[in-house]
Amino acid sequence: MSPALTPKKLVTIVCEAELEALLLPELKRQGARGYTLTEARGQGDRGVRDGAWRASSNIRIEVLCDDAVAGKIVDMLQTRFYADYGIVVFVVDASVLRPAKF
Amino acid sequence: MSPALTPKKLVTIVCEAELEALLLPELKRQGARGYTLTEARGQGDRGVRDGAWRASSNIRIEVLCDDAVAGKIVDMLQTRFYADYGIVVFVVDASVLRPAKF
Amino acid sequence: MSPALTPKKLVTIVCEAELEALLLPELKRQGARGYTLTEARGQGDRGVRDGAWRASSNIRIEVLCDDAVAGKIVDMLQTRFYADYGIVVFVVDASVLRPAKF
Amino acid sequence: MPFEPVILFFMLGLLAGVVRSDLKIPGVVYEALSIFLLLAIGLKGGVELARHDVLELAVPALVVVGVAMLIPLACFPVLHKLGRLPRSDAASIAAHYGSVSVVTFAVASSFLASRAVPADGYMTVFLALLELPALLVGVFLARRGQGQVQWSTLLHEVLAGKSIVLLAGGLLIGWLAGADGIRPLDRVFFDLFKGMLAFFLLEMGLVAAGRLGDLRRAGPFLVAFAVLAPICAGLLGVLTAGFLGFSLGNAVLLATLYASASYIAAPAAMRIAVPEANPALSIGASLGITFPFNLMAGIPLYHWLATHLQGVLS
Amino acid sequence: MPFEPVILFFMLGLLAGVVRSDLKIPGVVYEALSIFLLLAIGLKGGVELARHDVLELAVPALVVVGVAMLIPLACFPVLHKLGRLPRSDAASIAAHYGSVSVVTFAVASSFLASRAVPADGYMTVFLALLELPALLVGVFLARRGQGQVQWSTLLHEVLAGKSIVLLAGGLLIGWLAGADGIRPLDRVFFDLFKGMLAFFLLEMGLVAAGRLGDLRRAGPFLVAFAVLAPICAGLLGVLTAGFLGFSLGNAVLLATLYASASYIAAPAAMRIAVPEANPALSIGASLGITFPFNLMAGIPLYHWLATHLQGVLS
Amino acid sequence: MPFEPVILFFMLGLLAGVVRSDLKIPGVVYEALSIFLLLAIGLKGGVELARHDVLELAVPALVVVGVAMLIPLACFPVLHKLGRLPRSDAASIAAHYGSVSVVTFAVASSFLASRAVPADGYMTVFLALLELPALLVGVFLARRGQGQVQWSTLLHEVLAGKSIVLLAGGLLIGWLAGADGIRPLDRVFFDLFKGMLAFFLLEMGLVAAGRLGDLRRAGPFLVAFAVLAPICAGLLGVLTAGFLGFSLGNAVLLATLYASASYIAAPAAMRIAVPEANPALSIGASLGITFPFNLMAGIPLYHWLATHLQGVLS
Ligand SMILES: Nc1ncnc2c1ncn2[C@@H]1O[C@H](COP(=O)(O)O)[C@@H](O)[C@H]1O
Ligand SMILES: Nc1ncnc2c1ncn2[C@@H]1O[C@H](COP(=O)(O)O)[C@@H](O)[C@H]1O
Ligand SMILES: Nc1ncnc2c1ncn2[C@@H]1O[C@H](COP(=O)(O)O)[C@@H](O)[C@H]1O
Ligand code: NA
Ligand code: NA
Ligand code: NA
Repeated sequence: MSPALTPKKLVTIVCEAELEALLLPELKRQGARGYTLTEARGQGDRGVRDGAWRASSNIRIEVLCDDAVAGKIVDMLQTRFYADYGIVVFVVDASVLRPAKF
Repeated sequence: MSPALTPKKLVTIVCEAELEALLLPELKRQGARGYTLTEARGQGDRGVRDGAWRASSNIRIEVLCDDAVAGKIVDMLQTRFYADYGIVVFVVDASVLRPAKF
Repeated sequence: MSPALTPKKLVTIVCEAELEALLLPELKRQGARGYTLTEARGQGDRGVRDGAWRASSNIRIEVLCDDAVAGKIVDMLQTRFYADYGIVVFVVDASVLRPAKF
Repeated sequence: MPFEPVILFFMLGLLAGVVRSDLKIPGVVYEALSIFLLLAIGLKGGVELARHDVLELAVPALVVVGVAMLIPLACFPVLHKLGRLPRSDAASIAAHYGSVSVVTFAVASSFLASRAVPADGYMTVFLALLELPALLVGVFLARRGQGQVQWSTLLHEVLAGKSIVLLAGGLLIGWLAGADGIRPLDRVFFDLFKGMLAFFLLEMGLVAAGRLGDLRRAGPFLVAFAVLAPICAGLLGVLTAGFLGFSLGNAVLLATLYASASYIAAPAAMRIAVPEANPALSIGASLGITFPFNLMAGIPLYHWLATHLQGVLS
Repeated sequence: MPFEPVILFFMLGLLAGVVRSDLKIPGVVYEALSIFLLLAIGLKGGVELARHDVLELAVPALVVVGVAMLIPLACFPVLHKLGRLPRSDAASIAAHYGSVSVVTFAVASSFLASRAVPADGYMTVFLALLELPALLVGVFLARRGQGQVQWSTLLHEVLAGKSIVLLAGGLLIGWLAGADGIRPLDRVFFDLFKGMLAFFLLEMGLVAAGRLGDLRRAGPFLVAFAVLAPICAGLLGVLTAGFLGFSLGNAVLLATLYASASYIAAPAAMRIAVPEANPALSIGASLGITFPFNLMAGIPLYHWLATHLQGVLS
Repeated sequence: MPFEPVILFFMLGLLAGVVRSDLKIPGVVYEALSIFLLLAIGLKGGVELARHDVLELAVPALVVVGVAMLIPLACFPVLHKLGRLPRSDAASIAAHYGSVSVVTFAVASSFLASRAVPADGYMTVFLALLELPALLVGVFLARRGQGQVQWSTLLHEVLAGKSIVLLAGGLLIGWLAGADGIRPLDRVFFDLFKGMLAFFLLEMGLVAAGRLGDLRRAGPFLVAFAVLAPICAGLLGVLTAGFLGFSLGNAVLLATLYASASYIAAPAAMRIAVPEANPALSIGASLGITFPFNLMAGIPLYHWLATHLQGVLS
């Protein structure tokens, strides 16, 4: 493939929409340089979240970052949010252009 | 990376929005414990789906699950839906927290 | 896993919503057979894009394709769009059904 | 003005689509407008129903529904034998044309109002009643001899579908609350109706423009069908109205209901019950041709037919 | 008609949810409608406020807010001790019931209007004032002895939250512009109000239907609480109104404010300030039971109470 | 009241943005409102146009458009030479200021209406005509000597863009249908206009608040430009109107058109045609400063200028 690509991590977080204001500054604090956010619905152990109103909507946040920041984000989520909030996180290997950006 | 992470599969399905009511129960039947859904548009062999109304909208469903469930979901989609519906599925390796949840 | 699956690439592009009309034909030209698009918000080096109006909205485009097309898409983005637009691209390994489709 | 002004909005939408304008009405606005229109039509019908004896409608309703079921039964062989369409496609298209289009009905009401031709509000009851039966006929035609239909899923899909829920719900609320109870809501549901219809037609024009491409693939047979079927069904409507002694206005509305083709309930139901049918064909025909045809030529034609045949029949 | 017609829309939404209709009002429409209602209520209050001396409201406002803070303080021990709910859940639910529901207030205003009972527009000021204090009490109850509350975050969350910004902003604009300045906007903010409320109630019915499942898990104690708490709070409102010499209409509105439970500001604030509380319990009770109860039985009851007690008190 | 009440909504939105309220008007609502406003302005213009001889407008239109093209030509050297902005940024900003803002025009109309100053509906024609030319001038300035412009893409982008399609489409529908044909739509397109404008301004306030940060980066030169450019352009408008013998109301509207800076068509077009220009600068200036300046100070100023110079000129 294109030699321009460098391996990074893609961290994806799905959580309650109400968490947005709390979560984004924390991501920054762990070293995330940016994020991409889409509105989502879903279902998990806490039941159906159908998006009919804010209180039952989810958001899906993606952060491209290096290994170290990915680890810090995952740890932060586990310590601060996992106990009390409906939240799911997964990490995927991704190749990016302009690695210095992430 | 964070030692807390365990490998799982991320199954992503893109299909006609009208399929939602038919598809979600099938996913559950194959062992999916949850899903995340976003509204989408797109283009494929069946032409442009521009999201102007329900009949031309897509949905994008993600399921985190283990290998076995991922295989069953893919097989189910192939048997039940591929012939008649505009549907695309892809599977990616992902690492998750709390593996017992998926 | 399901033996029906074949390895392909998943190219994900996040960029300014205004780019849609310019970008989609280029993807086709590089060999993309389809795409999936969701509306997004985000933050990066160019500041917050909060989705309040079109000029501050992002789109998130996914293309499933083979290695060669993925490489050509990445190169095209780098040559044509990276200098002037807020754009991020990452490539992930994915397994798909019906490989001939992509 | 040969046209209802609201139709100009449809044409603007069509034009915008054809010149590939970046004008896009968000899908959410489409949803919101269709909820508004269905509810408003139901409410208006319900308020007028409260002024009548509901039981008097029972016999006409039976006749109207019974005759309507002939439409898909007649369309199917034409599409399958003459048009050589596969059984599933023929059945699905037949179901679309047997069912009804709410917006076409609304434009016909508006057409009558601007010509001061009175029509009864309870015609909405027929609108609600006519949605489902043709869909059942269509599924029956598609599945004859194969018998693996999930009728309960299908019935639920349609009866709990948003068009029936909002039309029937509106009828019921209007009927329970009566004109006086609804009055404080008039400013939204009645005064805004025509403007909202104009908006919706703008959007329908954009959507229809996106369907024109499908028609090239569909071929000339389906295009001809999409113009001739509504004319025949409209004539059937005028005759049925004559038989039932309907007023001129009611006759035009019934003809329009018969002539119109569904593009809300039918596509959703057929996608689930007859998945092997190609939706590009049925929606391309119903939305790409029959809908604009009815708006621009069909409704005036049914009006003309009803005016002239009424003299003959009575 | 025993009901306000708008309530029929709530029931239609509830029914649609229960039969699993595919009717969905997009979340964005919910947002837009709630912005409209908050702003319209604020504007109306502001216009009427411009006709009064604001300072005259100072003393009643103090009493109204002071008494209202008793509601969460009384609910908490009932929920925690009697209902054996964890401290955090008891505190969160108490906060919901101490705060207010804008839509319940709107329905009560509409109820009074259709019975021609006059009420003062400046009651909206109390609506805006009553949102916050109970939330502070709730957080205090949840955190007593642990003391790690981020009060500034919480205050910002509520004071810069959309309900306060729109209510207070509407009040201010109405007050600054006065009836004459607002007149060109009347067609949207006043004439459409009731129709928009009907729409919003349709949506609330759908949302509430999704909450009914939570109640099964919540158990009979919480269900009983969700009916009895508003009755007691409503009575407290009638008594407070009597003490302050409020008119009948104002008394009904105050009782409704006390009796109503928040489902906009409170859930958002509690999710941030008391995250370990289970939102299914508080929202299930306030939206699944108390909201419909107030609409269908509570408001007429507070009207009855106010009518009868007013004679006794004065 | 020194202000049009609708402007208070803009200020509320600005305030909500500045205090970081969670009030967010969904992007979809922004889209829907802007479609409504464009269409309504077009319709109103078209209805009034139907009362005039269109040909009479040809000469004034030529003059108005010709003079308007001087605006970007004059802005460019100021920005490029004096302000030391790169060629592409100077050209892009010049294009924004040469083009027009629909909402500023709507607020000016509303300002005149509330002061009972008559103005002609056909001024909307100029609004539609003035959008494009300055954008072409801007692209020409950016590309001078490099010559690789895709003019056809650019022309399509603007001419098939939603503002031209809706303004011109509305003009055409209004003109074809006339006042009588449009009457049934008045309840939506005319009665609701001002309320919808208020809503839109609330949203614009929120959007503008998000742009204030850009200004810090832009520096004092651009801030000064964003206030002085509209004043000069407004004066040019008053003089042009005097030359053409326009009425006072029309003069104020023309001055406002010249003084206003585009933030719908221009950003989209420049992003495609001059991608290396930084949109934060052009949008920050036009939406963060010039738009509020025109609303709060500019329009009254142009009114004052037109009132005083009219005496002098005639
Ligand atoms: N197995 C899963 N796959 C994908 N998304 C999930 C899964 N489980 C939960 N989610 C998402 O995470 C949200 C919160 O999950 P939970 O806390 O389990 O209810 C859900 O609403 C889903 O959007
Ligand atoms: N190569 C592709 N990459 C990404 N998404 C695709 C691709 N092909 C199809 N899709 C998505 O799948 C939907 C259905 O595909 P199709 O049945 O090929 O029309 C499309 O509307 C797209 O959203
Ligand atoms: N590190 C990142 N992770 C995920 N998305 C990003 C990242 N950086 C930028 N983006 C997305 O790409 C868009 C443009 O980025 P930029 O040009 O850096 O402002 C942003 O608005 C985000 O949606
Ligand atoms: Na029909
Ligand atoms: Na309360
Ligand atoms: Na200008």
